[in-house]
Amino acid sequence: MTIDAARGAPPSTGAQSPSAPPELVQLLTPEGERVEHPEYDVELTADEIKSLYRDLVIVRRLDQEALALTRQGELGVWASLLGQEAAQIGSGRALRPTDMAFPSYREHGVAWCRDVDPVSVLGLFRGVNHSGWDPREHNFHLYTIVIGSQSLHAAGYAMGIQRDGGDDAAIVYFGDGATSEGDVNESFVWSAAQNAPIVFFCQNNQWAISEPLERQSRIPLYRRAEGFGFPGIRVDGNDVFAVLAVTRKALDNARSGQGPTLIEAFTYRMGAHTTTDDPTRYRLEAELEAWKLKDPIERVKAYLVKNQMADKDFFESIDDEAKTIGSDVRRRCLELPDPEATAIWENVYATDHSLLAGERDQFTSYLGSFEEVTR
Amino acid sequence: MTIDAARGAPPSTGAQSPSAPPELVQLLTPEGERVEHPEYDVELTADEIKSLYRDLVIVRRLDQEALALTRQGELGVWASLLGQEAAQIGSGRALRPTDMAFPSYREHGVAWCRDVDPVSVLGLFRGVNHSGWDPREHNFHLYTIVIGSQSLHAAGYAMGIQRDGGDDAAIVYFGDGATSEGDVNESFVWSAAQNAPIVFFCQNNQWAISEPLERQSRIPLYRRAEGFGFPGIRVDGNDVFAVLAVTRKALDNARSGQGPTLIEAFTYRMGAHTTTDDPTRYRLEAELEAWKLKDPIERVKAYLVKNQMADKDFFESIDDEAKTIGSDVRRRCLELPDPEATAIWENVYATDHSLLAGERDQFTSYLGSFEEVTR
Amino acid sequence: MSTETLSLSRAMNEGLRKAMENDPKVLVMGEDVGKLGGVFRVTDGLQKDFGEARVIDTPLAESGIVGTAIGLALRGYRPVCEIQFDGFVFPAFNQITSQLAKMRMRSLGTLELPVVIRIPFGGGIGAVEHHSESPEAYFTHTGGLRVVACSNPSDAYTMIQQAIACPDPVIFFEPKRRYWDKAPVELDLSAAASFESAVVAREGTDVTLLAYGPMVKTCLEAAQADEERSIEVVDIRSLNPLDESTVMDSVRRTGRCVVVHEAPVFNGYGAELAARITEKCFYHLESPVLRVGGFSTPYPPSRLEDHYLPDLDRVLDAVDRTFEW
Amino acid sequence: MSTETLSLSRAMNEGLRKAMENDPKVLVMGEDVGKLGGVFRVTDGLQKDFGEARVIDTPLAESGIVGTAIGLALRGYRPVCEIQFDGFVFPAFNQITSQLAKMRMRSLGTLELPVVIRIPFGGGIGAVEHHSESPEAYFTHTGGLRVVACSNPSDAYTMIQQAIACPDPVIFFEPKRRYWDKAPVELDLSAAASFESAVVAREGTDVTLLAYGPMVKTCLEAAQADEERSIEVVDIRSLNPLDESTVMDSVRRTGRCVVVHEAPVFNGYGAELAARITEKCFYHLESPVLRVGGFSTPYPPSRLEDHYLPDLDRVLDAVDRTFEW
Ligand SMILES: Cc1ncc(C[n+]2csc(CCOP(=O)(O)OP(=O)(O)O)c2C)c(N)n1
Ligand SMILES: Cc1ncc(C[n+]2csc(CCOP(=O)(O)OP(=O)(O)O)c2C)c(N)n1
Ligand SMILES: [Mg+2]
Ligand SMILES: [Mg+2]
Repeated sequence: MTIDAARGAPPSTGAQSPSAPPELVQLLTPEGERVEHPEYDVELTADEIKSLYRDLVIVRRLDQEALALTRQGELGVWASLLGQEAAQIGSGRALRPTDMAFPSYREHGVAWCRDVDPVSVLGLFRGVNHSGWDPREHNFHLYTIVIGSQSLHAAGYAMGIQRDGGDDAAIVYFGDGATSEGDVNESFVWSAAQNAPIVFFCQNNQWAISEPLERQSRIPLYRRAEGFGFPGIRVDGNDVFAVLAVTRKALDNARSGQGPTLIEAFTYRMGAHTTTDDPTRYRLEAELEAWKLKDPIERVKAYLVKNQMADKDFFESIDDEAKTIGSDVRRRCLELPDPEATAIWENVYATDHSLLAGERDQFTSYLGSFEEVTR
Repeated sequence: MTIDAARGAPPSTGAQSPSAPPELVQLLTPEGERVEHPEYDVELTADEIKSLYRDLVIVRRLDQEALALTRQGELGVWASLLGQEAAQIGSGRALRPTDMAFPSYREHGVAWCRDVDPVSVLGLFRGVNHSGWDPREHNFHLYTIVIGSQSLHAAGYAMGIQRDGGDDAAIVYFGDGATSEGDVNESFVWSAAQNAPIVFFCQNNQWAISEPLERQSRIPLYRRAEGFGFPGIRVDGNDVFAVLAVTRKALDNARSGQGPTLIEAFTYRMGAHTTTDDPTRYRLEAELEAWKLKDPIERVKAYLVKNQMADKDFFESIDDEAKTIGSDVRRRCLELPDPEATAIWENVYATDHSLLAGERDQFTSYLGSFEEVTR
Repeated sequence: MSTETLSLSRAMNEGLRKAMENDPKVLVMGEDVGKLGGVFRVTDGLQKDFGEARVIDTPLAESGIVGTAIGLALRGYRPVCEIQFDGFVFPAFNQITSQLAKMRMRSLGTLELPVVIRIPFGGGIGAVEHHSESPEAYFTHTGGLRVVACSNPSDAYTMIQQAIACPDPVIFFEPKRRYWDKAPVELDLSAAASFESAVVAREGTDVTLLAYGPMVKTCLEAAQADEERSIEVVDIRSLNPLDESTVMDSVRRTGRCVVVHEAPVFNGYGAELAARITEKCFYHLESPVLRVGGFSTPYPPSRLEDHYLPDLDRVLDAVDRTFEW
Repeated sequence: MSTETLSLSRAMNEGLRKAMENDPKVLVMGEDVGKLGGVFRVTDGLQKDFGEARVIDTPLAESGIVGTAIGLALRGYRPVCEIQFDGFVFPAFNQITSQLAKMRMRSLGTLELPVVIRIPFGGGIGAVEHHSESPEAYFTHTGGLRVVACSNPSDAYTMIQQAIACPDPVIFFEPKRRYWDKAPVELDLSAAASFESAVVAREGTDVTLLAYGPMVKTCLEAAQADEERSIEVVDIRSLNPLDESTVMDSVRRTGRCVVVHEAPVFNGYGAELAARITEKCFYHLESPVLRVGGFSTPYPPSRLEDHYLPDLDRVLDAVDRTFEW
């Protein structure tokens, strides 16, 4: 069986390539040069830039620690953020404490910005819980693994903000692949129709596991928003300044009643999809090499050096701090206790539930029967 | 509780009104004047125009017959096409016999174009079956009531066309409300990524039951397509010439490997949503009056008269024919037999199914037990 | 104590109204719930009285209805979603099973999801396809949800308020074909039974009929019509959790049991009742628990629904059979 | 006759390959089924050998996967859809229940829907949430679908080919945690039992264990470990339709029965088995049919899955109880 070439063999003959040319907002080049943008800019003090640098280095370090823990069998799986640090720190730092963030499962950098203890991020991957933090305390929702589902939660939350008054905003994170799911598109419909104060933050890391963006879209993703009647913008996702500026603006627009914005952070998943994935089966080393040159951390470092804002001591101290935080997290990860068997029935319902109580009691006495034997 | 006005009270502060101003393709004004369009045109002989006129009159007549049958208790419910005749005839007549059409539940006019016996369209509404025609014989799929579902069937069918080669195309019908469903948006994603030969035909009749378009979108619906990377176009849905021209072009583009097009046929649901609906609860008489002036049939009649293509005799003969067809359909509708009880278990599976066979046999002997008693 | 005679749909409406008056966080959302008042008029007049911010005509997108309701709940609201017809809940299935049902547990109890999903269900009104489904078993099998069904105006009024007050997600089934049934409704909730309890709707000694929603009336009529046997009817009301003690008490007393629902029998809710009762009452049973329900096929065209749906005769036929074992 | 020792995932792969070779209309579609060969490598190498037109890496949209598969079937193709993990079938639920399951019946038999939906299911691999679900009861309750589960490499190879050849839609469950189990596979299908049949996987006289998918192995191990009683194990294989005669024959012989599955017990497939067996074998049963399964909660974090999932001890504990009645 063949496909009539004239009809366009799926899925290669998209009218326009979805990933190139990347016309995007950039404020800091890969070489660490500051560039102007007519619409977006950000004023940052040296301390602020150093603080961003610190964030970037720490979240990368934490990621490496988690990868190591996974290799050693201490985590069941890990979804690495390597390469996406700037997208996450830039957007996470644009948030106010009272804004609400809805992550997917890879936003460890945003979790960091929301003051979520990195150890509690590991619980899900270690299998000791489905989530280890109180979302209300951090205004950082649970990780959501079912692709796209959280986009509607964010839209609903933003509708709640509207009803409460005030100027909070919601932000929701999802990947390039997620843009194909019905839920993500429904969240565009709802947010536009309701004019909800929400920012859609799409980390286009070029891959959905093994599928390149071409399998999902034939035009750049940020343009999806036009069709729903709100602005979409593509930003260099490896440029923490630009991400910060663009996200801040979008949040401000949301706050001031201008409704949703879709931000496409153009970045790259430098690692495997997760630790169970083998990217050599589907992508070329050369692509990885090209993206290494656009590293989100190196360019900030270069900028700091060039502008004599930081010296070797600073960089070393950050590395040391990251190391310390990493070891601390590792140690506390190993100490995470396995839950009790009875946790199975806890928190499923807010109030008593006769069926669950019955199951729990039966199981407890079943477990007890072994002890009797052992005794 | 109030909504902070500055944040935009949902859902009234859309940036742009989704229904106005209707910048649309028109070839025939409501007054019956032929107008030029730089991109779309259609050459029609007098016979062809008369044939379109005949279609329009007949499908309206059939609709009235069905409404009467419903009032008389012969149908359980009816979804009237009143006002949407041109959208349906224009697009239906643009199809080739080998093209495949996927309707929603209101496309009785398209069914007519696909040579589906009007009586078999009534089966679903009378409750004697879920569909009365062979979709393969007419290249006209079953009516689909679950909003939006059929859009993915059409996308898949179009992917099948690609694999077969040849130059068929698929067309799928849905309403303005349907554009909010995940499935419709997923069908946009799929068709764009696969470059499938498909035309999305959205009859924007301004209402989804009681909800005006503003509840679904804050910009015109045809623009949704841009976001997915294929063209969208708005056509005067009450202008059969324009609908024919626009649909033909879109189908041709599909055939020649240019992928999908979204057509928004701007029209109006002149009747109730269905016979169980009461539109006086939610919309104003004035709106209806305004749209009466844009009647899809009157303008063709005016054109034919103005251009002396048809006389009184012609119009009378069409009315008579429509009446005859209508009475015939009415008569045959009343003759539609109720299905046998055993039809419950028929056609559920292609081959024997022990569970169903058991249920059927048990039920048959249960029914038999009454006969014994009666005897 | 004050009572008023109301139709079931009107009782729902009054219950919703009460809940909205009592708690400004209660929202009503769904397709056509505003000006139209819903296709069954259950939300009639609510938008007029409580405004568009609290009674929301939503986009036509069921996954969105449940998904945004979850988000609203996370922001402190108590959304009551209307799914227009049973057959249209399936686009929302993912949000219900993987998100709504699990979120409290996934959050270790830090998040509360007081979302009610109202579903008019069942057949018998001569509707076209997808308008007569009985999807309750999909939800009873899903841990994290509470699943209830009302069968009469009084319960409609009471149970909807209890469901809205409940901190857990509740799937609330309304017996569509009973919307027009009228009965006196006690407007004061203070003496009302918990919505988790089953009730003996009619006492009897020979056999127990178990039903919920629309089939309760059918069973009561069957019991009434049977002049030979004394038939007890239990209205299950809460499908998950099940009020086991009321159910088992009855079956232990009568020794015979027939479960009746409109949903297909195969793996329907009746299967759980039959399996559970058999385990708990093995030596009390004179005959196996029999099930009367819809067939294991798609819902048929409406001209066949009288055959498909359990009626008085089919219920009594099953009762007969429990005596033939 | 030629046999080869294959892992279950490899046997699936060979079965798919055979089906694609035999019928050019067979397509494979799903997320990452192409170059990657699927996350479990079930489709490994198929795209390379059959091309991108027949092995389709789809957009990340499950409703779209099933919806377009329906469309492809309407155009004469036989799509085999992969749902990457059990927990991700729910976005496709509407297309499966309201469209795929019903379309033949709705078309009065004029349309044929030979669509296979493959779902790796169940827990036991230490995965994160949504990757260990057992959603079979949602589908067995849905008329119009055939629902099967394979438990070993041989059945994987055979049953997938039979499912693809079947003119009806088939939900095909694969026991994820058994993908790496190896066994000899008979490559010649001509003598294979129909995929609608249950098989006695181990003969015994005292009690019948009923299982399917991953739990068959657990039950076989339990039977093996029990030195006191002679335990029969029946591999259900086809959940809908159920091969009643094989099941009832066994229970009538042994007089005792335990049903085992990973899914929550409440309204799970075991409820149907228990209810049906009790009705059909009432006087043969020495004790009620007992059910061992997952609990009526969301699937727990993986560190607790050994408690949640039935194991040898829990199966034998239930066996013990059937003798205590
Ligand atoms: C509904 C659903 N389908 C499938 C999966 C399996 N899956 C997990 S991640 C993933 C790819 C996601 O890609 P993308 O949205 O680009 O996010 P990224 O992983 O690149 O951050 C898939 C298919 C899932 N988690 N949920
Ligand atoms: C999934 C689903 N949800 C709800 C309904 C109930 N319903 C039937 S028609 C309709 C409105 C459809 O509006 P639109 O798409 O504009 O089509 P129109 O009826 O105007 O032709 C609704 C909500 C349905 N049939 N399917
Ligand atoms: Mg990605
Ligand atoms: Mg409409």
